Amino acid sequence: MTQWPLVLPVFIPLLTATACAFSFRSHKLSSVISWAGALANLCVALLLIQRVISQGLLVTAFGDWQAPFGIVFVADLLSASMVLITAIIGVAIVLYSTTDLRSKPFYAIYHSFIHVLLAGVMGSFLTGDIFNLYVFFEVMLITSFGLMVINANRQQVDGAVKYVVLNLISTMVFLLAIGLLYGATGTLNMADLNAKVALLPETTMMLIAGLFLFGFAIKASAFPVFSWLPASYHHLPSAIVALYAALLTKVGVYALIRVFTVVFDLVDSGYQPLLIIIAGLTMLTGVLGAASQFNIKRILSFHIISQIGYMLMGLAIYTPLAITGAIFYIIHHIIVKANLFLIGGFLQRRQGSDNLRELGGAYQSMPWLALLFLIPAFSLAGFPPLSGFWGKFLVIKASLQTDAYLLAATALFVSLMTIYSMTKIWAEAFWKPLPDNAAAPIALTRLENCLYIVPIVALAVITILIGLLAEPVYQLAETSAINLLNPERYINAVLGNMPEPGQISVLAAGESQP
Amino acid sequence: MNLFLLNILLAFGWMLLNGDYGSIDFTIGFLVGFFALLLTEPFRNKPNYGRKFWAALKLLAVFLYKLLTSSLQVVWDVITPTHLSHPAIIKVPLAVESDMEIMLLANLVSLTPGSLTLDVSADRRYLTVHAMFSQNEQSVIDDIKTTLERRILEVTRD
Amino acid sequence: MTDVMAFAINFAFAGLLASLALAFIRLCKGPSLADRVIALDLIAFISIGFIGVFTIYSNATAFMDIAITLALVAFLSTIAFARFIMRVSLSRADSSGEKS
Amino acid sequence: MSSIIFRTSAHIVTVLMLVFSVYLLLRGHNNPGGGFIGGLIVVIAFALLMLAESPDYVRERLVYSPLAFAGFGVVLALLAGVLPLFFGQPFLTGLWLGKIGSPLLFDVGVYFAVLGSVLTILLNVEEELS
Amino acid sequence: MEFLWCLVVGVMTTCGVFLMLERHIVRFLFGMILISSAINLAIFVAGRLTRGNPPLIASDALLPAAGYANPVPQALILTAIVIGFGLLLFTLLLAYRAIKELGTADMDKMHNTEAGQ
Amino acid sequence: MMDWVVASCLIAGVLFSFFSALGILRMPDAYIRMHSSTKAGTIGIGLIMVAAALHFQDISVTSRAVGIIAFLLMTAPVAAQLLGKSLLMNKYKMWRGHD
Amino acid sequence: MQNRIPKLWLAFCVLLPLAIFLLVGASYKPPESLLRWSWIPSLGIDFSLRFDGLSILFASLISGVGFLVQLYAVAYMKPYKGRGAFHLYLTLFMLAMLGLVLADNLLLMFVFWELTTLTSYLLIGFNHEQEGSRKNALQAMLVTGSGGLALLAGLIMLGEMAGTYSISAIITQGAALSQHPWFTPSMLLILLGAGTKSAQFPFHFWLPGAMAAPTPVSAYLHSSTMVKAGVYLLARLLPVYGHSALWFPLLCGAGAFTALWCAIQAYRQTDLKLMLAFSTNVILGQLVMLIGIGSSYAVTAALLLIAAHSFYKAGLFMVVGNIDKATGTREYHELAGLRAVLAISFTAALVTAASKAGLPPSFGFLSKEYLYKAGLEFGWLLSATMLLANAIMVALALLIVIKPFLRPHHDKAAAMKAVEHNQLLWLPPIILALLSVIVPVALLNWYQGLVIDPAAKVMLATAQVKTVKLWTGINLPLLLSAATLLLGIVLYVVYPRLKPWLDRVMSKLPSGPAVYQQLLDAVVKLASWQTRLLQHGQLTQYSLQFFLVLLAFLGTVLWQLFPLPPIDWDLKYYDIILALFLVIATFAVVKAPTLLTAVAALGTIGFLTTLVFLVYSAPDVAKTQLLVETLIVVFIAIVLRHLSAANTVPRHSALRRLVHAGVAVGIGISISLALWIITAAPLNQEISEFYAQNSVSGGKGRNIVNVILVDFRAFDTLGEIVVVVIAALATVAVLAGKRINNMVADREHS
Ligand code: NA
Ligand code: NA
Repeated sequence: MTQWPLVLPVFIPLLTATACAFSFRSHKLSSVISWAGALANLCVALLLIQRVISQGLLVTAFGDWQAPFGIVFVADLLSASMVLITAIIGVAIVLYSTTDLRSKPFYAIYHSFIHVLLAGVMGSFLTGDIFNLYVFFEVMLITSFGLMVINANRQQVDGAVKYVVLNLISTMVFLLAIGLLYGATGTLNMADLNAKVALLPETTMMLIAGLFLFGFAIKASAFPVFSWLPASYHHLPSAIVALYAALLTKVGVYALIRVFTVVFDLVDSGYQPLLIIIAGLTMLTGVLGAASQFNIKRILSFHIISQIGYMLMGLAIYTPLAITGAIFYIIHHIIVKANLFLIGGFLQRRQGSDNLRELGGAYQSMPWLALLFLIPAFSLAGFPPLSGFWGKFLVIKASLQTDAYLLAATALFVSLMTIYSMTKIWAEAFWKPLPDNAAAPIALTRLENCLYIVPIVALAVITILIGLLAEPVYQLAETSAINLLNPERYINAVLGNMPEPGQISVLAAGESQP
Repeated sequence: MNLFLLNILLAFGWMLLNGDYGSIDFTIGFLVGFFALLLTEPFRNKPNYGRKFWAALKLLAVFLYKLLTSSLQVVWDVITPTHLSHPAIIKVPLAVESDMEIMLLANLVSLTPGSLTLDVSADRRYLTVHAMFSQNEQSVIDDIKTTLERRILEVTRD
Repeated sequence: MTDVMAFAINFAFAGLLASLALAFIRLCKGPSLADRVIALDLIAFISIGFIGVFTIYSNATAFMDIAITLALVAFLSTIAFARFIMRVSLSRADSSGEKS
Repeated sequence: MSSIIFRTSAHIVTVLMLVFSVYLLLRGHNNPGGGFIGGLIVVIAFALLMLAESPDYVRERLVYSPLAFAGFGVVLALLAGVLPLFFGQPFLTGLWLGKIGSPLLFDVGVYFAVLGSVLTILLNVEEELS
Repeated sequence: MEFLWCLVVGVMTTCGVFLMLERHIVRFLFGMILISSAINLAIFVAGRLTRGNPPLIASDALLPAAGYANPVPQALILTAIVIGFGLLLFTLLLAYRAIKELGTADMDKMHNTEAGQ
Repeated sequence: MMDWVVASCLIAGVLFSFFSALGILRMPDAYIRMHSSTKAGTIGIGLIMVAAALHFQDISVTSRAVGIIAFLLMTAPVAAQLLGKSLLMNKYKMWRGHD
Repeated sequence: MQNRIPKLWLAFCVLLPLAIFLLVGASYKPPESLLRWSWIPSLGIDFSLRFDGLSILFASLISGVGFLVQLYAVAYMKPYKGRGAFHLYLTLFMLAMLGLVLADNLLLMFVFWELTTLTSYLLIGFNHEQEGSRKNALQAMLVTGSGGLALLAGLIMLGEMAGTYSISAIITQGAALSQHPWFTPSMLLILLGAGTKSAQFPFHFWLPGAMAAPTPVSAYLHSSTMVKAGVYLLARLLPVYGHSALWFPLLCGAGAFTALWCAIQAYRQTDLKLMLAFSTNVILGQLVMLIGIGSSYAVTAALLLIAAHSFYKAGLFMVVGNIDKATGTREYHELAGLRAVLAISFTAALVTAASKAGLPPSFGFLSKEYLYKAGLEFGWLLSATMLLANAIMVALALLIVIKPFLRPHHDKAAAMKAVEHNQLLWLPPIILALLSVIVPVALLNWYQGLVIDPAAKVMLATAQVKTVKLWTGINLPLLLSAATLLLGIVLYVVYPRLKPWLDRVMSKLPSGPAVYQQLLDAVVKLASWQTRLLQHGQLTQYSLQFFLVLLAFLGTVLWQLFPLPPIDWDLKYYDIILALFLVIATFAVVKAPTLLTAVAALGTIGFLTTLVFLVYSAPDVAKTQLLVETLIVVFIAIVLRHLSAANTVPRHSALRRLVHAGVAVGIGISISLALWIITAAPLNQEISEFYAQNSVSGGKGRNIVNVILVDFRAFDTLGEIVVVVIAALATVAVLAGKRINNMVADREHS
């Protein structure tokens, strides 16, 4: 029965989404279905990670066609923990959406899309097949398009055009890369690719790896291909932008990490120096972008880019410690960034604006929200002992260990500028008195307040827990990192009782069988 | 009744397409055709069809002959260096009435020499036809009415 | 395959491709959209013919289905274009949305 | 577009296409065809009907919303996937009862999902744009 | 024969990229259609070309005829075509909505969102 | 023997197709080009399909060939009619011959 | 609102520091003891606390003064809004500070270090409705925060060098570390951290800025706690970095200069609180200098000065707070005759000012004696500097006592009200004043045994600690003290004439806050510039950017592809013609004069690709491609029908189009070459073989492609139909959106 927990993270959201869509006439019914689905998914994710921890890598071959012939889902520690985080975000967003999107005409479709998006994200985390990864990327992509245009106003349509146009470029390059990779190796299974890619001529391998790097860099919103993100995120409904901010770019980073450890070796691919530069510039341009903004969502959007830089930095350094840091950072960032957007959205709902010039007085009117804001904000800024510090600490330590001093200095400067941004929001939205020309805050019902605050509190608690109980999270990230850098276990688990990698390669090099 | 026949025909067509001839295939074909007809409900104002096979065959023969000759005529015009045609747009009064008849006539007019249906008037009284060799408009009209329309009426009317 | 068949098939390929070329020229020349649509329609016809010839040539009868499919869809696209031209005439906007 | 000629022939052609689509769907496992191709042919058939008549006419003929067809298709495909799990086999494993098997069920799901989705788009485009 | 199609893919990609860089959003879409076709063709070519021997198994055989075409890229392309189709339809109608809503088909004039940054 | 029949059908069909293509290129206006494409095109493809049916002499191929011909006979004039109608509505200027 | 604070909460906040004070005192067993809990063992981070002379000195100051400050704040903050939170922040700050000084793990210490930054930010900006408060809080945050980040790097390097983050273990390695290449860099980084926190020049300015905080905060943060964190760190790491040749010059230079510079600044101030703030900088400079000297005397002097300063400065801040409360101003020239209403505060002021001025027998006197002793070991320059700085302290002490209290009240002076009826306002300063005298007079031996001896041992393994005595006979330091006093009196007297001149001179020099602001503005300006550059909103330019990057990725590899594989010319003529047509049709799309023409050309491409797939044995693909392309054409035709001619779009400039063409051609060539090279090598057909063999037996189907789609790789297909269904829903949404928006707008209008 190992199949169930591996399949359900995709199956449940898809089923939930269908049910939500069919129940569009009743907001109440679709809410209940959506909640149930999200919670069920959380349970499955917990079960999955428990299984992975107790039994090691889980593999299921769909249709009972073993790898590399069929599509496999593989849950290693990394995948399982990403699935868990995604499920947590799912619950938080679904709860938050219940009130944030309640008045929208397409309420049920929102929920439906949210679940499909979750399915896409979890599928991307679990799949062991590169073409299947593409399919899940597309599921995510089209769903994100959809969420972007539901009830869209002028600005959203405008942002959506940019988002769509630029993301399509990524998608196409990704597909082309897969096609070329298949043409060069004859296989699509990532574990199987490991050995076969190693046999390729260096230039071929570099070409294909470059295409993957480019495609995923857009997804991850790395410098200089991040323009789609700040152009489109800030006009979205808060629940949706929180969902995007938490998950979409991180899937790009995850894909980079997975592909450039299991399929290509980053060092062998020759792209390590480039990735280091990309990481540094991503951090820097993102944080500077944030420093020039005055809207909460815009500031936070640019910070996504900046933090992606940290994760890329971890990958680029390519030591176990660095990748541990990257993974730690991803886990931390998903929770924290979602929470910041949720809080920003709550402010926007109450004040009718997220422009810092029109906000103020929230410290007086909502002291508990102020306190709740401090946690993710200073976690993002890397204040210990909150979760963000450990990620930052790990990548900086790793960069110092590898004598990448400039990179470390950049990371530290970026951290300082993050402090600046977070204190800017804090000072303007919370500390500053409400400007005279600002509208009076909207009074929300108790239930609405509750639905807004519960996810925020939950995510804040998780942030604190990750910070204080950093040891188990670190262990998890470290084990994942070590397994990524030594993918033999993964490969053996996926390919099962296949012949030794060496034998496959002989086949690959020789004539095809009659 | 005609629908039922059409349904049976569809079932046979199904078998033909499948290249399998058994009762199961016939049933499937019949059911598929039944639902297809149910969905589209063609010939809503169906006239009383007679089974004028002979008339239909004659129509077919005339049609194929005309098609071939018309094609050759066009080809000849195409390959000779000068343009031989004297085109004109002509209104042909209609004796046929039902949708099916009008369609049949219009299509046949299009597929036969020197004429191409362009439109049916809203009151269904005449066809607008583009004729390629219309030195004499009335002869074109007569040709259509005597060879095609008459034979169609033979097929469709009792 | 007999010589006569080989010749016929080669002749067919060549003839169809030449037809395609002619239709192409009309497609590019226009001048009106209707002319281009006529060309497109004919290109679909020629493609059906090509498929027929290729089926004979390759002996893979499975290809015949493609010809049917092509016949079905070519009809639809021609009609869509015709409708476009009609709509344009109705709205009396000259070559609406066409300038690039 | 209210041409008698077109409307009349569209009805006939649509029927033929619907039959052809089911034929392509059912034999797709052994010959070129399958759910996706079949589904698209249904769409083309109804597109013709829509052009000849109106979107409302097509909606009336379909009885259920095309989106419901799409949802039904997805549910069928998911069902085909999850069925083997109850027999202790992995997701999407083929279960066969003679000539009928879960992969065929899956293909039927694809058929409905595709026809439902693309028809939805088609009808909406025609309705919203006019 | 792959070489010839490599060239065609290159030409289609070139034209596609060129169109995707134009200001008219519909022409961008044309570029996208071109590139999609080019990429499908590229995958097809990458799986190697076989003339006139489709991967079908005769009703009296258990294996396809020798020298059958590689079915894997075909299946991949089918999936890619369908996905691309969905994306394209969406993009097309988004473009329509954008033109109607923003009053222009010029992608460079669509910058409501980034105004005031 | 059958080869000869098939070959002549093929060649005739291809010739019709070719002239139809030549027609749409050479003919002076869109109406006449439609004559060319509708008639010559249909018969050209029809002949090629007949050739295919005769060549394989297989029920599934024959049925398909017949289906294609029938379908073309049914749709080609309709398409031409709609195009013609659209031209009429556009007040398309007809070529009136040399006189 | 402000009076509704639960008494229990206030009591808790006041008593917690007291309890900690007692607990720390009770648990201290000289010379040192260690408590250790595991926290993040994988990273070498323990929750380990170290009790030795140095940490106990700081811990008892933090908790002791903390207790008094909390007590004082209960009274002082009464009229403030949100004072419950104030006490919370203060308590959290205290706990962070305690953690900082007690931690025996570098990273644990850093955790607390950053927490003090965070909590002090909240405290400094407590009067957050005033813009100045927010600004100064941010300034303190950014300055100490940047130092903190440098410190983090330094600590990581130190930990890496030593192989452990345990402070005890690192200290024992001592000199061995000095051989490591990171030794000096890590020291510099750590110095940067300590220097910003302890407000050394040129980072000194945040401290006076932090005076925006309510007075209890100043009394706490800027006397005994936060600003001394840097000093504590330096003292702690003296055994490690004392070996560096740079240690002495850097610290002495920075410390002495800070002391002198800030003394002059303090001398110029008219706001009593600012005066105290700058004089805090002076003491911090002196402490840094002493640690830089690092001799036995210096260490002793530092340990004395830390405590002495804490007592008198906290007391003086409280006195100034009371003055503020009584008159509403802290400008000394507006103050006079305050003795009448602030009698007890005056007493406290008198004693603490004496300590500040270094009058015997105060604690200040004692520490100054040892300061001179330490300085004299290293020549006259340091001593002269200190003498000048101390003389200014004397002048300031005189000023603080004389101007507000001893001048008779006059008309121009601010009105006064009695505030001392609240005992909590005067009790804490008087206790601090008493301590300033009692410790040197009565508890010196106790202090020596408990603090100086063990702490000096920790800081300096070779320390020869002499018994500290108040009276050591007439010697050079005593004479210097006397000279200091004299000079101070002179400075006080010439003050009215000297100040305008000083103001003139100083105003020409760059000021810290101004430089900080310029720097910040420059960064924000750079940020805006960069963002305008990168995020300009021109979509086609973004696309161009993306494609350029793609070209760069491909192009760099491309040069390495040569020599190219041989071309396999296995072509039929229809291959070539099909390819040619495809190419022509492609160009036709690009060159098409109208959109509809382009669509027609696209339709042709659809037919032609169908033929290609047909020719190369892919009937399923051919069919699907055909259907899809046709539907696309139909959809585009439908959509274009509804777009009006108004949507004509100008093209890019010719040059820009040329660039586009270049990029496009580059990408096209790259992809052609890549594909060619890949297809020139043989393909591993293992997987298709498997599919062929299992299609009938396992998949029960004879169309292998379809069996792949519904069985072998059915999961892809599942995802694919999800995409299509979602695309349909999304399309419905995007189309209906406008109508719904209009409906909503109409409803709002009516
Ligand atoms: Na002629
Ligand atoms: Na005719």
